[in-house]
Amino acid sequence: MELIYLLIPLSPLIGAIIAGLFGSKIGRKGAHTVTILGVAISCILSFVVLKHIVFDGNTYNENLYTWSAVKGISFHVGFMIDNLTAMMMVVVTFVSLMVHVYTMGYMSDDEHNWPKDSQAGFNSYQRFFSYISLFTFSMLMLVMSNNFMQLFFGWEAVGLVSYLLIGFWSTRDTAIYANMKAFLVNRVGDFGFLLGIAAVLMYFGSMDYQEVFDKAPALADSKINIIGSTEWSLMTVTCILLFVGAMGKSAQVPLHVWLPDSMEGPTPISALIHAATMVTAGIFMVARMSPLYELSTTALSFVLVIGAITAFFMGLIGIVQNDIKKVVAYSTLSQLGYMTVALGAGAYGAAVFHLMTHAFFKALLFLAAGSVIIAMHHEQDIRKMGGLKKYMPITYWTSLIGSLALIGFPGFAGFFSKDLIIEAVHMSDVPGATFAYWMVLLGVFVTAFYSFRMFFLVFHGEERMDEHTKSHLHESPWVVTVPLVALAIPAVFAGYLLDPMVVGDFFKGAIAGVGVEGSLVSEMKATYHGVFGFITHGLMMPPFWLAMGGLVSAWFIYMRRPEIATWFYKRFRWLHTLLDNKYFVDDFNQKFFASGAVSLGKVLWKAGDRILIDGLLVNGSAWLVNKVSGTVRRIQTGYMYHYAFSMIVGVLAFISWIIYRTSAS
Amino acid sequence: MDNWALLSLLIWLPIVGGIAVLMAGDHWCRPMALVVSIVTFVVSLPLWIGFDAATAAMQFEEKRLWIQTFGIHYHLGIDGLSMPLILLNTFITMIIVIAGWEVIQKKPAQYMAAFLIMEGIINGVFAAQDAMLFYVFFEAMLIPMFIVIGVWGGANRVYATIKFFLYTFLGSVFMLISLIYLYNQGGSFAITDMHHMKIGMTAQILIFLSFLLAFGVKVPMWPVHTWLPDAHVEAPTGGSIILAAIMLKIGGYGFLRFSLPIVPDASEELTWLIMLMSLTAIVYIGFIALVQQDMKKLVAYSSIAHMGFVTMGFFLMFAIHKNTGSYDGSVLAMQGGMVQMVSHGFISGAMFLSIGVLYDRMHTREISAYGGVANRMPIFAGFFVLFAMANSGLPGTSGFVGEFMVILASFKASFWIAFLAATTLIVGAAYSLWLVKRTIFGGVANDEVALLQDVNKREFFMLAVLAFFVLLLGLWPDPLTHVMGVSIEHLINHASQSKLPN
Amino acid sequence: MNYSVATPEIFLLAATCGLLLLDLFLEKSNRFVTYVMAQVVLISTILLIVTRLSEPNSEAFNGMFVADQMASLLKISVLVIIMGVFVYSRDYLGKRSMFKGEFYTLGLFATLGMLIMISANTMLVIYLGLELMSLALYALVAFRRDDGRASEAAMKYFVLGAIASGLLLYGMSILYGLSGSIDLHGVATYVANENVMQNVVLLFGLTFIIAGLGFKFGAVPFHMWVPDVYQGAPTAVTMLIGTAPKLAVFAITIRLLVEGMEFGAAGWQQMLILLAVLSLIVGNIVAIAQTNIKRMLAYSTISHMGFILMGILSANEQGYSAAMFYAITYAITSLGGFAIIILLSREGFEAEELTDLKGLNDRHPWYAFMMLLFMFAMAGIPPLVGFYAKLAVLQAVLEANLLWLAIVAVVMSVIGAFYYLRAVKYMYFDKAKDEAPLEAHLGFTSLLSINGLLMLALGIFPGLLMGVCVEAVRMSLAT
Amino acid sequence: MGFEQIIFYLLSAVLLASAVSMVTVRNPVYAALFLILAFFNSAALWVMLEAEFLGVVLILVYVGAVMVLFLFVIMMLDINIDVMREGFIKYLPVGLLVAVVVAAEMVMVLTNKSLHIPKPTPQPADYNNTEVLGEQLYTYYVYPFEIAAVILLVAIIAAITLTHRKRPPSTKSQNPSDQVKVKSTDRVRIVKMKSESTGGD
Amino acid sequence: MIPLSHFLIVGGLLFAISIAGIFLNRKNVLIILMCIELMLLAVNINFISFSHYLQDMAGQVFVFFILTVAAAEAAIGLAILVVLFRNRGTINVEELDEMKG
Repeated sequence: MELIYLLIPLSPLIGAIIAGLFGSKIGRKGAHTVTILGVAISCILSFVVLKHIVFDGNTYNENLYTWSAVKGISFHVGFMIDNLTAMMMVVVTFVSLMVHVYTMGYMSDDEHNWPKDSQAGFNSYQRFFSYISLFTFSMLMLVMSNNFMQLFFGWEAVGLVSYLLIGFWSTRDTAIYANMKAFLVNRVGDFGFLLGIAAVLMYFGSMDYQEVFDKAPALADSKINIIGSTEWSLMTVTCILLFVGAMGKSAQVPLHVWLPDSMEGPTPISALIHAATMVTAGIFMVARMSPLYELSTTALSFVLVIGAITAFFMGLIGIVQNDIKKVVAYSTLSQLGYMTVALGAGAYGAAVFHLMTHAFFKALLFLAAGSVIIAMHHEQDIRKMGGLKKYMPITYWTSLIGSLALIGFPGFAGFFSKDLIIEAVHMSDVPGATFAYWMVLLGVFVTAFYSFRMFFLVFHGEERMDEHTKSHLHESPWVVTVPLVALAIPAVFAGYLLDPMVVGDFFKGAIAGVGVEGSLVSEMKATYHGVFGFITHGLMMPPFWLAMGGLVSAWFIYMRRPEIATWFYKRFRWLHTLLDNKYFVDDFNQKFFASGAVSLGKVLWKAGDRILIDGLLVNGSAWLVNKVSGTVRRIQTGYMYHYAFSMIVGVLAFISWIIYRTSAS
Repeated sequence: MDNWALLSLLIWLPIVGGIAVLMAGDHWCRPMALVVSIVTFVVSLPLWIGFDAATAAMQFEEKRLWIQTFGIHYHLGIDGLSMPLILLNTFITMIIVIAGWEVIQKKPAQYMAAFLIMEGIINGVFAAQDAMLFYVFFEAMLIPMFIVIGVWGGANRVYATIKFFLYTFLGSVFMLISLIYLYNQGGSFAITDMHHMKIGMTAQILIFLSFLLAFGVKVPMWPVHTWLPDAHVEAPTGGSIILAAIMLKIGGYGFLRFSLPIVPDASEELTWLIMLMSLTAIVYIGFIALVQQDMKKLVAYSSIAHMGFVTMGFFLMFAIHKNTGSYDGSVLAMQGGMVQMVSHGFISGAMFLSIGVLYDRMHTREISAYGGVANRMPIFAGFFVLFAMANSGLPGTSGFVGEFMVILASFKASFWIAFLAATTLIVGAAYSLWLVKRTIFGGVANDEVALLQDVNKREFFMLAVLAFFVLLLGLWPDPLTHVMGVSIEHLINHASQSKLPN
Repeated sequence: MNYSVATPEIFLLAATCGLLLLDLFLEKSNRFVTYVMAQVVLISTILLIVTRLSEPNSEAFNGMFVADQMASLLKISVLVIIMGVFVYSRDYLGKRSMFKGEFYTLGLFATLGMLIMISANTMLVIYLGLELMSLALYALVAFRRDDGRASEAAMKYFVLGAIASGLLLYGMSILYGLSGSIDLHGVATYVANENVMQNVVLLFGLTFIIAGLGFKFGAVPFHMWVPDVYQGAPTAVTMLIGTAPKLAVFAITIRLLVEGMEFGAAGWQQMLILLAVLSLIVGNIVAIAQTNIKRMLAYSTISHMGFILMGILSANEQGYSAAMFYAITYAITSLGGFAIIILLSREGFEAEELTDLKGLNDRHPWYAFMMLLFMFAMAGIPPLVGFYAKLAVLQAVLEANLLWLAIVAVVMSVIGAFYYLRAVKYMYFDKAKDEAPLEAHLGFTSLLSINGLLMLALGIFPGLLMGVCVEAVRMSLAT
Repeated sequence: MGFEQIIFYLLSAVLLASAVSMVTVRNPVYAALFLILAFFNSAALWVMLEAEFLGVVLILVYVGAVMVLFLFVIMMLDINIDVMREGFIKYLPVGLLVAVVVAAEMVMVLTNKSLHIPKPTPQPADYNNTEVLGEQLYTYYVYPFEIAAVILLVAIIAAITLTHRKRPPSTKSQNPSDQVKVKSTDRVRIVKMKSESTGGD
Repeated sequence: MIPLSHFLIVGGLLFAISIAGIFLNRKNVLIILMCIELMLLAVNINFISFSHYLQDMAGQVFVFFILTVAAAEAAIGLAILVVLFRNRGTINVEELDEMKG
């Protein structure tokens, strides 16, 4: 079994190395073959592992090699495979496999995306495959980790690949701006994350999950000093620090700014990295650390509020976006907010469940959007689309499935997970839960509205594209549509795993609170009456009606009475400006942090280094010595009598001094 | 392996080889220099192979009376702290010889000879077990470096090299006074004898400050760092590499060999000062690096910031002790500092080499003159991004290991130390990536860039070898930390005991 | 009376007189013979000293002449240096119509004066030796009769030197009056029984003595002659003045202050501290402003004298031997430095300015390397010999608990390093402005190479010479 | 005040006065003469101190030789004495101040009691200062004596080297040996000429 | 009786006068040479007085040698003076400042 565990991450890695280093030798075909093969093996084996772990009830927690051992503390690379991990592995490898396949179609004409004189465009196809395989490896290392260090490794590694892929079309200024921004914002999160890890190491004395979790209850009441004598709960501090990492990776307010910009990358990676897998790493991490979070209500409350804000306000921005990918991106932000809310409410299982369903339908939506983009010759503005339904039926239908899943239409995957979250928040007694409940509830309406706004504008209504584009419109090739279909299936049916995964004991042992009497999960279990009961119950609950309201409003405003949108736009211009500028957070960051850092650097450099240290101290002393030198040399007048005078004065000084000394004593 | 005079060979082989290269003249100097450097490297390998990581005692010792009047011995030996640095030195010198192969057209024999001689001297610094022998090597190094920067340097080389020389010279003369004082008190220049001397607090403080000045300038620590950017900018590629990769390490090494064990009480007393200086280096210098317009200056400043972790790691033990009452975690901190030193050797060497590759083609180091290099030099761009990432401490590269360990350990000392140290994650990434963005990525910026040719075999080889080590050390630092472990523990044990006379 | 103790001096005197006569009968074209004979005389004198090396300390001429280890070592050094001066200056003199027998006879008489000083054991002989040396040197400075600068320098040197002699004599007269003896032993006996710091007359006399010695060292504020004389004198003579006499002055300083007034150390130590500090500061700082290379070396000499004084003022055996080591190695170093200046000069061209060093590395790498060694040796950078000299002196100073003085010294040597670096900078970093080939006879080049490599060799193996100095001082002061 | 004291103060006063005059007088010839006066006075003082030989030597050597040399040089170097004393007054205050301080301090120190030695009994009448000194010089002090000889030798060599010069060829001078060797034939050349024709119309 | 100190004071004053003469005289090198002679005279007075009061011949012997050296010194000094005059055409002290700084 160990060999299988090892093979799962390594086979994509090998594919990545071959495609990356020998891309020009093996050609395009070789590159996609080897990487897809690698991911396929990984995917299949993940299912094997799923069976082995889930159905045969095994767990695995071993170290593979010692990275470094320092007195008392050893850093290992190792795997911890339990139900949570197994599920994540399946999701990651499956989505990744789909994206790999899809990429063959999406990137086939990649050389058109590069300027003629750019050699970076050569073999970019192979490079792309290499990157996404490398990403798969990194993500697997992240989820399979059994310790904090390896977690951080994977954490940063996925960040690196994300960086490389967002800036994949490196000749585009927006792309390379976006990738730097993504990396830096993530680094802000990592900053907290690393401090969190440091706190763990300091107080728990280990990097190993199991050891840390074992020690956690004993340290639940520990206090630490940070400022002065104010005592802080160790758990709160640690958890919040760790969560700061999650905020970066999972794009929670205010560290969300990078995600919309990351859409500069090719669409497959938007699907894979910025929707399905990487961005959920934060959710996964908090779920993994749930034994710690359970010990700090303050931290949970913090998580809850952040998540709620993200869920609602990011969704609002989605309404005013015109870029097809940006809409999906903001919906991703909003959905990540939902997951975070679930974490904050203590419903870790619900969060992870939503993570899984979201992975499928959001990947689906992105890939569908990509399919549209290919057809539109890389036109992404939805105002220039419309009526694509008849040209692209497969894309149309899969998109519809995805959208319905997203808005939580009963029976689709999203319905189960999202309703569950709303339910959980409703029941939660974590401080801030009421606020969060209203946020997520309103978010449902918003979600439905922007999803179907986009859906209608793209697939229905008049055809607003130019003639040239229109004449070339056709359905995407099979490599594109097959993944769409393949993802549509779980987008519909994944929800039905609700029974075991959330309410059952699926995550017992992996996530805190599961199987514990009196916890949120047990409460939820009490009100739960099977899947169909859940659906019928859902039909009567506000979320459903809100979603329907959103859908209908979108249809009414954008299909029937577009003037309403115009009127609204005119009437609430400030709101539009606010949303269009994403609450001015980017501008603030740009002005305050980016320019601020540069200005600070300049001031420090010029005033500190150049003027004070170099100018005053270094060159100043050199100048002084020179000056003194120039002055003192004038004493040497060249006149003999001055020379003699100096000798005499010297003697005189000595004599005076002697007389003074001896007469004084 | 008892007495092969291996260390002597490592010191004198390159020096004699360097003189031979000088004699050989400009035509034959390159292959000869290469042979000498390779042979030296090969000779240094037994140090690793034959090293006994289980003891903190000196190994491969050699001892002969040198200057009878002062009882100064030609005493060589290595432990886990110095051995990796010697290997790093012999390795980097090979790279430098290769790096200068085609690039240096002006007096190549003198160039190669200077570096080979410098290699020998630096090996001497790391191997010396007698304080005066150490000092002699420590200072002697300045001469070839002065020449290297001055002769093969850029436009403002004279200012830079004289500044470099006087700065470091000023730093070290006070150390000389301290060493003589210690000799007068204890009657011996042997470092181990100094380790066991009882010294009063005032004297300790003064000695500590003199060591701080000597090694702080070398490291360099804020605020005595301003020679470094100038020296780097003006130095030829080889000079920058050796400066960043090896010379700065000597400062760090000095703290371990002298400051901590000889004056532990003063070190404890003045830990706040070191912390202040290190953190300033990390934060303040990080911001300065951000706004640099010259690539070498940027990397030079980033070196200062990275070396801040080294000094911080070395002195965290006292802060940890103060905060937690025990020395647990000190080993991690010091280990981190050591790893950071070695890793920085590879990374900064690689960064300067990369900048050299660009400079050789474009003859400018202004960032604004570049843009979209990746379009013309994709292979080079790959390396450059890797090294930049390593420079910003990406896990999996060697740059991560040291910073990681130091930050983890610093949390034990104080939340705020860790907090400020960790800002390097952001600032370090900011300047590294912004550099990458402005030079490597983007469209082809101008006609000069459009004419660039990708790396040739020689350059590829060097970059690849460095990349290999950067990754190896990042993925598996254990072999390195293993050899240092016992020595570091020993040092911490030693430094944790007060040396004040009762 | 045991004349044999003084054999080397007697031989040197006789041989010099012989050379004087020989030279009269030589045609101008055969002047080379004088040169060779002068060298032979010097070598023979060295050999005579060497044969007596193993003998114990002994005195002659009623105790006025003393032969001890220190004297032998210093004498050998002086003679070797003079030989070097003769080798280096041969072509220089030849090209400037100064290649005359008188140069050698005066040079040898000056040498004799130095030897007498080194072995002097009474104030009278110290004075006479000093005058013998000085008078010969005054004449040598003015040796180039058609050179206005040289005669100006000679005049300044003469007048100031005479004043210094007057000061020294006045001090000696006071010492004589107090102790009733012109013998150093007599003075020592007197001083040993006195409370020196309370005896104002003794300190008064001491002041004049120190002033006289300070002048000969070129210590501030008695240094004013140094730059002008160095600059004005023909380089060959500057070389002579700047090297060997320092050893002789060192010797009489030790004789007067240590052998004569060791118990008065508290008195002269403080005066010497002042001189040393001022010398270090003024020498190093003013040297920076110089553009004339000989003036620069003059100020550098002043600063080095500060170091030698520091060794002496430590008033311990380490200090004396350190100062001795310093003086010997410094003399050898500056010998090489001046040799390079001679090398750069040619017929009708005097290399005077620092900028004349430009591009030496391009013109002749080996000479440049030699000059590099001299410069770094003077700056005190290991592994060159200057470092060990400074090390030894600093050790002695710290032994004497004068930490602040050591700090002043090292700070000043950092400042001083600047102008040595500048010289190296001109040689290595700048383009040559003068492409004329550098010509020198084989003797010159080989001696220069030996001289330069000696910097390195003594730097790598300083132990031997240092040990000899320590032993010499120990043996000499033991009696 | 006894006779001896009167003589002493008189001599001292003249000595100091002539020294001051030497320093301040405008004409170097006068200065030299004042110096000679000072020498005479001090020679007398020395005789009072029973150093008869040295007193005589001072006059013989200094006045007779050295000062004559000085005067010779003064005469030889035709110096414009009008400018000789310019600026003397300007620097006088500082110079005087230093001189007075030096003198004052010297007086302070030299009156110190540790220098108080009782006046020795005068030497007997048959005491021969010259003989004693001579004996000491040629026996006990033979070594310094030899050195002094060398110093004089050096002085000779130096003076000759510096000042002696070969006359330049343009200088006109006689050569006696050539003059003696001259023959009548060198002086008179007899030229035979044809007689001029006197005839003519 | 004339105490020793009186002789010494005469010597001292003479010394001071000669010193003053050296740096007050700005025009003529010859005067400086004379001042040096005066200075040596002052020293000689010291030696002879000490010699007399101590009843020790060494002082007189010393003076003998000082006189000898002074003569030699005068010879060389004047020789240099002559050379200087030939080169410069002046013995004005204020004009001897070609080298300075």
